[in-house]
Amino acid sequence: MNGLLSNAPALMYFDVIFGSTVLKPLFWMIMGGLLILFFSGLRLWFSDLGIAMRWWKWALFAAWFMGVYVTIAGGFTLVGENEARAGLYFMGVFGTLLIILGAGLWRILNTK
Amino acid sequence: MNGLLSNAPALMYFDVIFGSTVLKPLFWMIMGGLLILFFSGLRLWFSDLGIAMRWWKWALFAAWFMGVYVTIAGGFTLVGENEARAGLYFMGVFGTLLIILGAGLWRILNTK
Amino acid sequence: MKNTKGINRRDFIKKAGLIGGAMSLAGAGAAGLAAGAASESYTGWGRTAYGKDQFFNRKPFFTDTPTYEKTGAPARIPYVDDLFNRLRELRRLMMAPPGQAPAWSWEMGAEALPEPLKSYYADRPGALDEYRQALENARQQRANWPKYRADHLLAEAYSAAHASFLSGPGSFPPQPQGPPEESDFRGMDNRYLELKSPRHGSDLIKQITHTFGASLVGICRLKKEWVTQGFLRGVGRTDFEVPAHWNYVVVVAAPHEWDSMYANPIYGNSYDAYSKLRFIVGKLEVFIKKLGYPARAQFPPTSFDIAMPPVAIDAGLGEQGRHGVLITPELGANTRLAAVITGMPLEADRPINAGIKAFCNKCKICAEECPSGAISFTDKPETVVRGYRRWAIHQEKCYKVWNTVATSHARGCRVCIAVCPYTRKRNWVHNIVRVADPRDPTGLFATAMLGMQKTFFSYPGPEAYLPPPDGSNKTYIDPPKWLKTDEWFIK
Amino acid sequence: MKNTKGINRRDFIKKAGLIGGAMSLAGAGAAGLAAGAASESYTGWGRTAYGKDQFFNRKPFFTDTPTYEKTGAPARIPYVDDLFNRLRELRRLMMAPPGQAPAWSWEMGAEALPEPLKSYYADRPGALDEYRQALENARQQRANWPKYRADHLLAEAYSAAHASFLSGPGSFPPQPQGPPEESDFRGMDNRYLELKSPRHGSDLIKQITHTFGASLVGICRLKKEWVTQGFLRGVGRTDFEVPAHWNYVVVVAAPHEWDSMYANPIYGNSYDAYSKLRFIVGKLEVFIKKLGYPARAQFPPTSFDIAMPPVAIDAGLGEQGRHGVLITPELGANTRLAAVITGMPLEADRPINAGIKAFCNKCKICAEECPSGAISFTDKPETVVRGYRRWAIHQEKCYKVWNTVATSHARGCRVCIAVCPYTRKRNWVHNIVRVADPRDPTGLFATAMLGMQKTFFSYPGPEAYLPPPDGSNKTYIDPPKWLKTDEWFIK
Repeated sequence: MNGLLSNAPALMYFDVIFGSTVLKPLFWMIMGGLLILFFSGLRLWFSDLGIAMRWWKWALFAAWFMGVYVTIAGGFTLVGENEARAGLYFMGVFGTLLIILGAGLWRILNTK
Repeated sequence: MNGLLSNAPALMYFDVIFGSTVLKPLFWMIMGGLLILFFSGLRLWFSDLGIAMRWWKWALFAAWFMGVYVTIAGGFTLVGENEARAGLYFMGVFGTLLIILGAGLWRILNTK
Repeated sequence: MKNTKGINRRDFIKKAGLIGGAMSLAGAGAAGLAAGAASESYTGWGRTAYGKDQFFNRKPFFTDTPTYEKTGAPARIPYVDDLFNRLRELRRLMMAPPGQAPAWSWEMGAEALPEPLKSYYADRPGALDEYRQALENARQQRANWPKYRADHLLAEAYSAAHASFLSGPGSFPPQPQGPPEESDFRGMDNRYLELKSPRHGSDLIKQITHTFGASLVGICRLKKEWVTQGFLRGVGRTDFEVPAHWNYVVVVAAPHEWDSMYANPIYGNSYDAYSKLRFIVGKLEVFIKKLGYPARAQFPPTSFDIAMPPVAIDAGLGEQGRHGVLITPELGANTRLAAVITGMPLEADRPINAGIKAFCNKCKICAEECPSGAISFTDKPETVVRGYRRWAIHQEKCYKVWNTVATSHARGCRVCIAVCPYTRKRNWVHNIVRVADPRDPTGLFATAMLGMQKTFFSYPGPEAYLPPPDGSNKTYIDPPKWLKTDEWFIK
Repeated sequence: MKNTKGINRRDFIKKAGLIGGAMSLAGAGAAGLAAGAASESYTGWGRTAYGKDQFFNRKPFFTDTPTYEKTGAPARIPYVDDLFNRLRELRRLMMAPPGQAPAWSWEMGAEALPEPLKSYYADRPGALDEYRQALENARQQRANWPKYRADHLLAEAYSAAHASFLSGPGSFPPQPQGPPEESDFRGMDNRYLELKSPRHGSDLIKQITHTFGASLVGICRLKKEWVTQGFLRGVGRTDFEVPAHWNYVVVVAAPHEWDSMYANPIYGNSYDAYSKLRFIVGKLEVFIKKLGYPARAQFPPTSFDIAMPPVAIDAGLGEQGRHGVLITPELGANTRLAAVITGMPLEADRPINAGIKAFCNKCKICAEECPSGAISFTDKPETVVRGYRRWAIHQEKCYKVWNTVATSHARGCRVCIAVCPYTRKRNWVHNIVRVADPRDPTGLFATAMLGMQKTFFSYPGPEAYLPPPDGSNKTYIDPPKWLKTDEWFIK
């Protein structure tokens, strides 16, 4: 446990999960389950909102969501590396870009 | 890559996934998704087979399935550790036990 | 139509669910295979530098009564209690100066030995004969070596390479010169800053020692009875008082490389861990001296002024096993020790009782597999050594087998380390046991584990480790490919 | 009623799905935080022993034209091309035997120097003055040290500890004695078995060297032009032919500890990697000799008969950077080198071109941050050294800064290593870049990465690394807690 985490003792408890040979795989399994739960629910939301989803709309949305996912994971990875400034800039720049793209995507989803 | 795997070159390709910082988490996410898929389907199977599932039946079944899961994972862990004999015995003994328990469970599931 | 569609989807989910279940089982197997073989699971050869290999939570197992059992008045450890010191003395006595008769020879018998050897062997009938047999075995071993060399050339070269820096001008760390009151302070800087607290000192020293390569680090106060007597490194044969600045011991543990260790007695070697440990404590001595405190490194194979297993127990690293070797939760019996004695103010750790010694009472696998019969089979330790009841091996018997196995010279045996059920890598299966077993007050979990150990795992048996005709040059587990001579060389 | 139930369930899934999405985003952040800080990601201080740290797929980047650029007839490397050799010679000349005048003094000027120093400095006007300034700086540095000692006591002790085994009788590996035709064969066993093939030899040596602690291992044929001339270890000053048995070089790389390395110039030290490397190649020399082949270890800081970056390029480990240091895909510029020259039949690796040198043409971050101005800003390398066009730093300028930063003596600087964009740990973010960047033929990916590097990351600027008044004793990244003196000591 180095760098940032060794200087911020509270974060050392992360190691209870991510340093464990049992809990780390469990963590990722739950992460996978959560994604499925998310998309299952989303399907119903879209239908209730009267949005007609097509395969290409799902593909666009999944790509956009993966962008959000990777931006958050990547930003915090840099923070964990003791490059907090770079991590926040990374999330700021790509986060802004994704909000703009998200607005565009919303319009596209609402088309037939 | 040691022991058994260094003696069986084909198995070295395991490292492509499990030695990767990208693919290993992805693997576990997919594992979690597969479990949800499995249980979703199972729900429909039970209902089609006329089995009235209750929460405690689901709990019993989940415990039994976790037993199968851990037995396979544990057995192959020992195999990977170069203790092939111990791994096979482990799966043999606990596998047999789980088959017997599975038969009992099947009867329980078929009760009201 | 809507209904039809619903049923199709329903069927699809049903089938996909079954396939998913099967794939997830296959995946569980695949992941297990990978986890078992992962180099990340090789404790001490992986995550050491940041202290991650010391992952066992010792707190629930702190105890006020360390797991060695005190039964009388403690005494300091005589110099000749160490096998290698005895052998050195005997060799010296048997070596005749030119034109003179040697001071002692086998014909003169044990009674003709000077003290303290005379009393030592008088108290242990037969021990001297075992050593004589060991010398004979050594001759035989050298004669046998050409037969096995083609099989074990690599194991030999690997061991020689690890041992290389021990001899000649490359020896490190340097040996102390003169009394500790001089040598432990030599190269020391004046103290420039004071520690915030002894706890700060301990935390700092532990972190630094991990970056030097130590898998486990623990700290204890030095009890007088763990200090040797009759010989002091840097001074020679002498009766001495324990120096006033020998207050604390920083105890360091590192494992052997796992695959070669499991392939004992032939493929293992002591020097992978020994050289690493010398490197660590040599650096640590300098580090502490640079902070302004005296320090004195203690390192294998023989550069010790104190006994290691008891200080490691005091420092909370583990418990002593039936085979006499320290067993730690992380490394099992694959735990080799070194230390630095220091006057730096530190906070001592507490010893643990994690049920290891209690398990040894029942297990006996090491005794069953020991090719020399040096390990006791009794249900509880019966030997009393200087006021402590503890497991104690028959040192000469053990050494004799070193001279018997298919190596070029007495390189050790280490089968008891390899077969010990605690000697397990770091993966989820063994980690679950590490967490669950010491927390079970009934002992049923341990009994179940021991049952599985004895039924699922196979052992070659004690004779198999010896060369023919007595055995078949077996190793506990097959050696890794990279140490198999015939994988690389034309035989 | 059925319908109502359906809607409730529907609502439930809808809400659970939203919560799941939010939690999965939070989890992604948490996992990223952990991955960034994980010690498993500290290449070379983790999975090394089993070779897992050499994870870059070099195959797609094999090239017939190594990335050093040949522009004329190659020549052997003169002894005085090495800064430390020059300094040693100068010191020797300035040292007067008792009652005699020194052979040379500053007043006599560069023209009065004996060859080859005279020509060397004649070709490099000003270099000698820089060195004179460095000596003056050294005095100043020692005088400044009491001011900084309270801040950097630990960094100092840590460095001293790692360096400790270099001096005194503990030096390891032993230096060669006598000509290579004797010393490289000393301690060699008779060859007992023949290798199945040179490929078998290479695979074996690589695996063994990893278990000795090497993060990266590569093998090349030794080209004559990489051998020094004018001085031979074990012989002294001499013009010599390259010995017939110097056929192959096993090149070994290990990194500095990452957190202290990022905290250069004050908290880093060279000796963590150097001592590790000496340990590795010292053992490897013995291992090879035990197999029956001559071997000769090459190790830092100064025990080299060959130039390291070019042989490392030949062995496919990486490419040379603008700062003159080898950059490897795994370790970036945090790559320190050692080697064993041997007559053992091996299969050579192929050099790689993974776009590193091309990136250096554009990046210039190391030149911008270098506190000494020793690194070139030109768009392409312009220096031609013995027939090769390559980046070459101004050695005296660099050394001068070593004598300037807030350490007790010239312990090095290493800022160029720390700020290099290739100097990154092993986690998914950097691994994606490692895979994608060298496979992009357009170079757009590299341009985007460089843009992010320059906008998202902040650098203290070249002067900040110096003590006041010129700078503020900055380090590239803040040091880890365990090296911060005021975390542990009362100031």
